[in-house]
Amino acid sequence: SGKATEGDGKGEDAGGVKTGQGVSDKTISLGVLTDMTGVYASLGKSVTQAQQLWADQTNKAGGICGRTIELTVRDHGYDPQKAVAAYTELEPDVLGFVQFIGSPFVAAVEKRIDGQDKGLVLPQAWSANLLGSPYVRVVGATYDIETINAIDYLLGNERIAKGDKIGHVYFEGDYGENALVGSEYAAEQAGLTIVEQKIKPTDNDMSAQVAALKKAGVKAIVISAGPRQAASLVGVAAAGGFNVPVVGNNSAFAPQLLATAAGPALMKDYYIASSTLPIGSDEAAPKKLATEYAAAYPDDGLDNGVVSGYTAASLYGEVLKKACESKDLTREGVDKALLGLDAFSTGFGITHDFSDPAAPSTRESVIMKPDSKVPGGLKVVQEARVAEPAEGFTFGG
Amino acid sequence: MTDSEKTPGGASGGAAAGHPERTVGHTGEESHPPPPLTVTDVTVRFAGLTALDSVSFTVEPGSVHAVIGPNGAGKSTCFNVLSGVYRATSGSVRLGRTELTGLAPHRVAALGIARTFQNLALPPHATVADSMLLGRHRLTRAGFLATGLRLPSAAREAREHRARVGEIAEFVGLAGDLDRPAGALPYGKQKLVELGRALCMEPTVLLLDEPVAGMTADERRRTAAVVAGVREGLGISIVLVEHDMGVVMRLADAVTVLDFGRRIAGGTPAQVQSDPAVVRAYLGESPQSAETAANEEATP
Amino acid sequence: MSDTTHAPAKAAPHRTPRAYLWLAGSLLLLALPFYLDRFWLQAGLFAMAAAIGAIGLNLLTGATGQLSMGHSFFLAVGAYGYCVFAGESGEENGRQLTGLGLPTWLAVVLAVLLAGAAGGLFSPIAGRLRGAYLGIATLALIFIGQHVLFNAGDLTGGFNGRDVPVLSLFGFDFDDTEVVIAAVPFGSSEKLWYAGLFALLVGGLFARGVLRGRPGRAMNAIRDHRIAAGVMGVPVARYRAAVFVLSSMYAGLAGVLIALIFQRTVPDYFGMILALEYLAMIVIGGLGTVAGAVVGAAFVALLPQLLTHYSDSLPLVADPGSGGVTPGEASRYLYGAAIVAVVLFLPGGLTRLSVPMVRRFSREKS
Amino acid sequence: MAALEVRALSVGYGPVRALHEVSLDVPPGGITAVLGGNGAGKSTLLRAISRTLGFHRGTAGGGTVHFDGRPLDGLGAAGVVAAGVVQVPEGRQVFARMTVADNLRAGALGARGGRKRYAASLAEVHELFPVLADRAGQRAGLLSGGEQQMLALARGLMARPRLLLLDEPSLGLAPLVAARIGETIRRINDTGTSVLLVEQNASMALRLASRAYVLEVGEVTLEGDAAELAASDEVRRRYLGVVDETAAEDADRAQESAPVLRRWTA
Amino acid sequence: MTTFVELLLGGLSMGSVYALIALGFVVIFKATEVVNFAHASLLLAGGYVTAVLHDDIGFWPALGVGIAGAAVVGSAVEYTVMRRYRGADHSVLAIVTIGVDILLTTELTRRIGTDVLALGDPWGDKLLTVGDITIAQTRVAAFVAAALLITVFLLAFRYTTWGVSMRAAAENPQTAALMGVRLGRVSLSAWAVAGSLAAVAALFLTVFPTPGLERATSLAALKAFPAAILGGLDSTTGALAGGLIVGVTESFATGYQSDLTFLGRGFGDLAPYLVMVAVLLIRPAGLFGTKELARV
Ligand SMILES: Nc1ncnc2c1ncn2[C@@H]1O[C@H](COP(=O)(O)OP(=O)(O)OP(=O)(O)O)[C@@H](O)[C@H]1O
Ligand SMILES: Nc1ncnc2c1ncn2[C@@H]1O[C@H](COP(=O)(O)OP(=O)(O)OP(=O)(O)O)[C@@H](O)[C@H]1O
Ligand SMILES: [Mg+2]
Ligand SMILES: [Mg+2]
Repeated sequence: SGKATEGDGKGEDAGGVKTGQGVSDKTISLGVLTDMTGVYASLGKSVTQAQQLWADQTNKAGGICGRTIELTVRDHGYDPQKAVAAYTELEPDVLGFVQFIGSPFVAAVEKRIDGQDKGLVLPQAWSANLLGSPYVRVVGATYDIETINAIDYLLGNERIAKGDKIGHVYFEGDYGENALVGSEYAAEQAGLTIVEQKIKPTDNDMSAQVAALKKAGVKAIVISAGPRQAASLVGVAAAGGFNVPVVGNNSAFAPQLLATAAGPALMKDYYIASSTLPIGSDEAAPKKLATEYAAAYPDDGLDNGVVSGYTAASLYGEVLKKACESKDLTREGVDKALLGLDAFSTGFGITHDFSDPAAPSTRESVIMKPDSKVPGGLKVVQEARVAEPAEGFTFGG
Repeated sequence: MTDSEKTPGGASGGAAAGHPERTVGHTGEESHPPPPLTVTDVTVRFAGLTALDSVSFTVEPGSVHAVIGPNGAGKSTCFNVLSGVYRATSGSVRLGRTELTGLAPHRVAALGIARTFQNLALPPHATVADSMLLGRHRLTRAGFLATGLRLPSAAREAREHRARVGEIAEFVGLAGDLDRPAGALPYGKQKLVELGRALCMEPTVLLLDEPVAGMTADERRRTAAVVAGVREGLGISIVLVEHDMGVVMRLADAVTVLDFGRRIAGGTPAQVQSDPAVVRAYLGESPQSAETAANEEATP
Repeated sequence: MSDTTHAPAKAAPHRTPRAYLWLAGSLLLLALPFYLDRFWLQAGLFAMAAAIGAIGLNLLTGATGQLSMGHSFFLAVGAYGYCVFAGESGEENGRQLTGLGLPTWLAVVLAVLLAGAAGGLFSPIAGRLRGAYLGIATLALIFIGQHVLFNAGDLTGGFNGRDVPVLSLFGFDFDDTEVVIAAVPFGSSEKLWYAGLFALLVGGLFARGVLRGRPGRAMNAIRDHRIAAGVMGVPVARYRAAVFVLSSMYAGLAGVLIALIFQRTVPDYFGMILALEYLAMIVIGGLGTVAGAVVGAAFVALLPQLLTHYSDSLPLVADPGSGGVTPGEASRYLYGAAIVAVVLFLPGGLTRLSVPMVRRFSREKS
Repeated sequence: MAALEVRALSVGYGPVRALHEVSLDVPPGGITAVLGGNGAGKSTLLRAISRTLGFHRGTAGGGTVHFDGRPLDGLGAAGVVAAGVVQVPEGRQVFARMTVADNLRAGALGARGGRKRYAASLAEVHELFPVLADRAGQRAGLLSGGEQQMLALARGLMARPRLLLLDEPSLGLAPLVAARIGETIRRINDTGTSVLLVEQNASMALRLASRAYVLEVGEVTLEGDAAELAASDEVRRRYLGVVDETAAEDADRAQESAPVLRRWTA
Repeated sequence: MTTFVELLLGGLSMGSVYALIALGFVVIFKATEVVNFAHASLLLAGGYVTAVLHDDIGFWPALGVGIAGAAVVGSAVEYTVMRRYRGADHSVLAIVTIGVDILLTTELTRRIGTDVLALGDPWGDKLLTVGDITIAQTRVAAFVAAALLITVFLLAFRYTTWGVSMRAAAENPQTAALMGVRLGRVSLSAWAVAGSLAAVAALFLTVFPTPGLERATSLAALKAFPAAILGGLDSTTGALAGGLIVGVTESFATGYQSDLTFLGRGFGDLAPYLVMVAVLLIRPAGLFGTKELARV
């Protein structure tokens, strides 16, 4: 049968570059497993468009290793079955994946990735659970580190002090629970008490949570949830005269929120920690990306998904270039190239080190604050830095 | 998992296991009369309404006992109590020595009490044959495992019982309709399916709620003959609710008359028919009813 | 293969066209792993698992009239039950997981029984409620299930689920270590394909026997007229409970199969959407029959896969991100429209389609 | 001119042919009776007139129905009611979960006229069936069979139709009440309502009606003046239950040889 | 104590939003006995129309158009789809509404995209403060609207011929037709009404304290399922009672989360379903639903 004769696709091109799955003489195929119709649609759309932009730019500039980059996109709509099916579908035909949204789905195929497939996958998720695999690599600080950095910012600015209670509102699941690990660690280090509030992505009204936190007498709130929950939380707290600072992880903000009733409150005392500079930053790289993205997708707003998608894609490009230099565009070659990458920077404020699969590529976070006047709605209030407790934090503990 | 509640032998007698007085009969030759059905002081109340008020009567073994009375007198309620659908507020119903009050419908059915429904209770899409096979539920034993695994015993059982369904259909006059969906039959035929289904239970006591309603005169006659044939052939007791006095007069050995839930008269058909209370409450002096009755009496 | 085509030749004169169709269909199904990619095999496997689950739901909802929107809960019980029974205790992803380390075949059996037991536990509620009330009450199961899946981390692995132990029968492992058969490398999908076919066949035949036999008639009677069923001697409450148990066992088996296909259990999967999809399957295929469940499952499980796979070549579909209708959206439109249209134009389900066709076929033959 | 004029009406349920070229008239202000055995097609005829065959997956295969010269064929069921033709369906069909009072209100939905007219109709049916007044607040499904039949009839009367189609109105009613139904039909008729009566109680039907038809297997086999028909042997034997001596003996003998049910042996 | 009262009021106010959504289910159920899974998408439609228009024509006119728009969408669904299925099994019809929901939701989420749309309501994030207790004005408005609409429908169902036609058509379409009920018109009106109610519910579901209308808004509509069932699927009073019970349960389960950790965190979403199951065990047709008939 046709199936039997199918080889493993390995070969060597005229220039002596070893090739494997997803690489032909003319193209390098990369997979994109995204969510543009499900719960993470807004993230998925920005990330995917930014990556498409990167691919177009790269191809215009002559491609990589004499080949054009081809992205094959599958929208799984945050449905596990579709996600796994899409992975199965694309895996034989692509070199690796520049995007994979939905950490449970990454976990679902992780055994296959580590066991046989060995293609490089860059998930758009920052859970520490994803660490440890040489093929599934998190770009940026994990949620736990990010949360430690965020709390440290409040401590550093003397918004909270030893002995205080702080609230932590977090999503059920990977994201929230990983962030909770961080906040608990930070609290332990700084002598704070955490008041937990677990919520679900379908909860949109944070009144009860605010009431509970108010009752507990917290001095600050950490939110590891979605943008809507953050907006509701901040809005309710502010309206009720419960004036405490709120810090959130990188996923807890969307610029669209600034146009809603919660907008003013968000701009008052809300902070976001993230592993990149905001798209609205004045630095060269963000500025350039912002202009180019706006030109390519004039109807769509700018947000941090654009930055993180573009960063991941650029990383993939960098790795491919290095692999090309070592004349090995197979999956092994790509993996090897990545492990050799210990100072990768695209001008978004943070330098990444990919030499240790068991650690995130950075422990630094930028702290930002909503501002409706900047594109992307965020401005920097504290440059990238590592909080002291984050330095000594060990993963999986 | 449902096999445990089957009556052993599943034969025509159909008395419950553990019912000491009657061991189950196996053959047609055997003709133990069924035990008497005794209704004692049964009262049924619904919110603000007494549907049956201390009603007592006895259905003698092997007899046809008619229960008549005006609309809303409590006849169907009485059937509902007998068949376990309603629970009597007080009073008792016994089959022989077995107390029926408080038993769930399927337990009552297991004792061999079968009934038809006044307002038809047939599945709309099932064929007549399948509807009638349902009546044989209590006589068969194939459970989930046996049918799921298609054990030969289940197949054999199904074959035997289908054959019997054929006989009964022939008997009530539905032989040609076995494969038609019961819901598509005309009203009168649906009543026959109800009757056939009850007969399929091989009952010891048969409760018929208006079996001839919606039939023409000669269809009534035929159905009445079927009922008479049942008593003759099977020797079972029959309780009959019917507004057609002709049929009642022809078939009944004894009559109980209810009005507003109370028993107002009882006795032989002739006694009852001339009872002034019954005439006033139920029969009236309408020329029509007298006429039908007379006509029917002309064909004893 | 030539043997198989020769063997029934003697009986041929008695064979109906339907039997030939069956034969051809079975041969095709047996041969597919030699030709199809892992993607299609996996899609087929999902369809088989769905078919098994849908048969169970059709016993409950189609044949007995008990609307259930909680079917995915029982699938979850099967899937996680298998993981717990077969898995080893130990650390996974930084979590301490409990596992009993039983032989996998035993774990399958126990998982199915466990799902049945879960159904049995719910049956007192099922016994009291009817219609839409029962349907929405069963929805509670899904929320309870999700809550447990997320919170009982040492059993379920929480949000990211836990690894599914490889099924091993008589020393044969259904995993990705390649076995080459007829020059075709057999991975887990190819191997599981046959296990799935076998499970579906056995499950389908069993359910068909039940539906056509005495229990099936009793179940239909309960659906059509509960009181009359009781009067005819059917122990209604007991039957309803029994069917709930049986249906949950089918769901449990489907769950085990799904876990084996996924190689990892993911709690998100066992949500309300899945439960509604199962309902859609039996309605689309045809209520109350095994064939209906199978056809409906194939339709619902494969259609979205087909649509996304070929969406690139669909007209009117724009590239993701270009602002038009994306392939994902296009496939959802088509899927929604398909549900509406199938039910509209084929009342009684897709299986109705085959009846006149086969009949016409046999008429032409004779 | 006839109030209702049915011409060459044929109806089928899928492959089953239920009516074949049936023609029949209900004269203005008259009562027409239709007799026939089980499955003769009586209910089908009424369904065809009231345009509810669709609910039974039946289709009209030809023929016309006119009411007061207007064709009813193109109308929907509600349109037929609006034209003044109201059917009391076979087998009660009360709205079981609604109260008795609401059932009666539902009956008046198709009626013209305001509150006053409604109150008057209500008073009339309450007088006719006092039990319906007593049970006004009870859910109709809990009524006894006969009470439901009364309700079904009363509900039909609430519509104040110009043509009333009755499908076995006396079904399951006690003799006393059945007799009263007869009177009622006559009284309604006296106020100008035409009636098409399908009834198993043939003697009552023939007494009330001026014209009568006998349907057999979907075809009209006898028709004519009700009184004449009542005197015909065929009708006397089959529908009135009057049997002459020899025939009775035949019948008895036939019964003897009729299939007997053996006991079942396992 | 203040927390208790605050949670109670918060629950009641959120509950009135659920009640409004539940009322939409009830209307369709009463008229057709179908559980309408497409209600969530009607809600999204109504909210969307209001959201895109309020900037140009002002809030109240926009709300009016939103209500009308959702009514039109509802009627269109009835006219193009549901009508063709008359007489089909109710669970089959429920599945059809799932198909309709997929279609409508896909279209609407495609339009909404990644936006979070404000509805431009006059209440903003203003609060009503009584003593120590504060409550959002939007929620007071929701409570008033729910109580008002539910009363109106209670009366309409009971006293108008529309209500009688609706119940008759739901119970036995054929006989209803024989009584002169125009089945098409009745179900069309029911769908239109359900649509308008959904638009009103959408307003209160997406204003402060929630951030605004976005693609996931329709998921919140699912919380009205336990509300509708708990009160009784065919009872308007039940919708109100059910909505309030669900709201309060959820509010308490969340507010006292730290005291309930033994039940697992995130218990708030589950609690309404548990209450629902408990109620159904005692009253199988909900608190105010019509009990099943048990006579033969
Ligand atoms: N479940 C119930 N709830 C309330 N009332 C009931 C119930 N069942 C019966 N009834 C009432 O009890 C009375 C007796 O009803 P039943 O059905 O026994 O009358 P019946 O003698 O069979 O009359 P018919 O000859 O009209 O069938 C009726 O008035 C009826 O309304
Ligand atoms: N829904 C249906 N589907 C198929 N056939 C039907 C349907 N309804 C009636 N029929 C058939 O049409 C024929 C006429 O039936 P109809 O109900 O009109 O008889 P009828 O004269 O009213 O009988 P009855 O006196 O028993 O009510 C019968 O043969 C019947 O089986
Ligand atoms: Mg009765
Ligand atoms: Mg008829």
